[in-house]
Amino acid sequence: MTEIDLGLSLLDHQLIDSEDLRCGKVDDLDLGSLREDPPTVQAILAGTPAWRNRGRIGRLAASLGGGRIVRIPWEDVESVESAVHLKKAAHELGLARGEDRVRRFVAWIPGAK
Amino acid sequence: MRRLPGLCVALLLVIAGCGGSSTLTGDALQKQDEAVHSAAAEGELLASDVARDRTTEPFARVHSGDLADQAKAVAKRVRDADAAPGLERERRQVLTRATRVAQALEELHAAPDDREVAERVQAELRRLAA
Amino acid sequence: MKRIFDIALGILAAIGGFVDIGDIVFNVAAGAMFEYQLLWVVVIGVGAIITYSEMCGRVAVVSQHAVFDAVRERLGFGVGLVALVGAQLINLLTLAAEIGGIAVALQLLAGLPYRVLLFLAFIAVAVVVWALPFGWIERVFGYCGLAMLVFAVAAIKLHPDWSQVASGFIPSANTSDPAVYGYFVVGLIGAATVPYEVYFYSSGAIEEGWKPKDLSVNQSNAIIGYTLGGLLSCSLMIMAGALFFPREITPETLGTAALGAQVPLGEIGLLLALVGILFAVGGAAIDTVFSGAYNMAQFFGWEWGKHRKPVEAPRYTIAWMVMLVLGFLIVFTGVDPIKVTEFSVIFSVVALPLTYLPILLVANDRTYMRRYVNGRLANLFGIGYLVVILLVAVAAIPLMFLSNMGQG
Amino acid sequence: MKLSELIGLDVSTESGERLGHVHDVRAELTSRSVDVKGILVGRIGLLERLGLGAPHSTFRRHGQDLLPWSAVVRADRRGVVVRDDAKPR
Repeated sequence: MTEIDLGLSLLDHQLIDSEDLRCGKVDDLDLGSLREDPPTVQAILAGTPAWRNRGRIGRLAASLGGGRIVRIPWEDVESVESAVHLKKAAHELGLARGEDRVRRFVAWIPGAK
Repeated sequence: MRRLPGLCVALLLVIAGCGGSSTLTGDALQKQDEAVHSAAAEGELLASDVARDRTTEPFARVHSGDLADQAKAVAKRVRDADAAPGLERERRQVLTRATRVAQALEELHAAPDDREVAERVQAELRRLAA
Repeated sequence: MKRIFDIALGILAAIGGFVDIGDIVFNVAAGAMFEYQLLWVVVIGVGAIITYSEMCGRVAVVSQHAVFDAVRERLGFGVGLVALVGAQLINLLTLAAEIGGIAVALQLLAGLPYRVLLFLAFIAVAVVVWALPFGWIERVFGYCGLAMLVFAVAAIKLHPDWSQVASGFIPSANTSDPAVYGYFVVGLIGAATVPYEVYFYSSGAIEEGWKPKDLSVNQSNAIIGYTLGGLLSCSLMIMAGALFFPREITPETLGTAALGAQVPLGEIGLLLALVGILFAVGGAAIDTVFSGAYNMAQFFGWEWGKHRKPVEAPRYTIAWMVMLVLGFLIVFTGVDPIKVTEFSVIFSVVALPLTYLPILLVANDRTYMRRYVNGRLANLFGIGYLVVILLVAVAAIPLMFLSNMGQG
Repeated sequence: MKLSELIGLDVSTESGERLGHVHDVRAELTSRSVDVKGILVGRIGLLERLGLGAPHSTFRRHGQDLLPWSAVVRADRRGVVVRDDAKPR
């Protein structure tokens, strides 16, 4: 049991999946309804459109990028250290799409595998 | 607020200085002359090493070519510009010197392993750098 | 015994890896223009790079935060993105300059046409980055870059007035042209502290899997290596001060630097100088390629690292390839690599505070750093250098205009 | 609500006194959940965002105040309103 500041210690931190691969950043957090007592973190949001609320530059960046927001329910979080470690693999959570799209192009270069 | 016009003038001068105005002031001419001197002095060092067989053929050729280009660039800048009043004679002197330095270096560039040519070029450049 | 041997090898690689095209250009030009007067600036620059490399390495190893992890967490998404864009533009300019430098060095060695050699340099960097293992790249280029030590020998053989040299380490400014003097102060600090070195050092520590217990050995390697690398920078300036300053020669190409080794040492001096420049600049090109990809991956959270197979870190792989192609295209337009170098160095000083600040902040956060948190000494130097860099950053662009890029 | 929306909102008391902005959200991390405990309110926005007020930073400073979540009367996009008696100091 630890006290943390969400903006400082969770937001913008690295996501690492169950296979120890980096798979995105904590782009935002869903706090659910603030009427709950206490409100709790419902999910981690990752993906380009989640930058929309991150200031003017974030909005601009989000409008330039495509993609979707991936919602990672807090139940799937294994631990919070410097990075946020997840209980499942990136592709199960839908976090592997960006890498997958590019992987095809890299794979045909000799020596890539 | 009184300073504003002065600042504007200063700013304009700076911009004009950067933009390479086509009229050469005494200062600008001095700068070009220093650049010619630099190419000549460096060429002399190089030619002296060629004359004593202390360098390689590719280096002598490529580097003398680069130095000749430097001198030619000065010659072009000085040729294309007008001198400020009273500086026409100085302008011609710089132009002549730049052209001669470029010629000497071109000679070395064309025969980068000829020790006799190098000796001659070295003497010429020493004279021109003085 | 093996341990001592390893340490020695690490130090050698660090010396060879310290100098890049920016150091060569600014140190030689400064010596030619101000003799030994600016040697003190090299000391300040080397101190800055040592302070922040040490801090970045420690932060990376203990907290697993590479530079751009820290940048995004501490500066937030918006400011962080601005820092990223700035860093990438500078990396790109630096890379372009280094690729140009490889081609120039090859041209002076072999005499083939410049553009052919540019293309060759591009292919060579791509193959090395793709095929050679991480540790190898560092070592091969570091050791071969040691041929640059010929400039130390050249400096001694030119018999400089050593009392004059010594007095150059005391700050002074006897100059009729303070703007040019100031421009060179900025440039020498910028050349010693080019940001890619810090990005590369921090990510490299994670790549090589350092553990906190390895920290002291690796750090002292870097500190000793950088100090000796700084001496190499000094010898470039002393060489130019002894040879070019009295003859009023203003260096405009890399060939002039090589000539500085040839005049006192003959053909062997020339060849060592060119080989040294080739590998120093080549190693820097490779480090810059990696740094660009590290920064992108760390900001956006992609998998990264040379220790991963390319298919395991595909976006990172594409990122370095795109960097390399863009860098190549910039020099292939025919711009003078020396001019590109000057721009990249001056602008890098402007962007540096946004790299140093987040690192300083994470290094002071006990949550991540535990007992490896910054001590008083690290903070004294860290904050001191942040202030110095801020001042230099503010002065950089105005000085560039006032001094007409050092031309006076 | 998202964290990014909550951070930066105006904070005022029920009687309308402005206290500053939400700089960060203090929470309790357990093995199962993350429960919001309070909000950090202050005026020195940028420095706080840089983490100078982090709980374990050497540079810790007291430019911000922790208001317990129990003092929050209302929190929505228009801002956060806290009870008058929650006003710090």
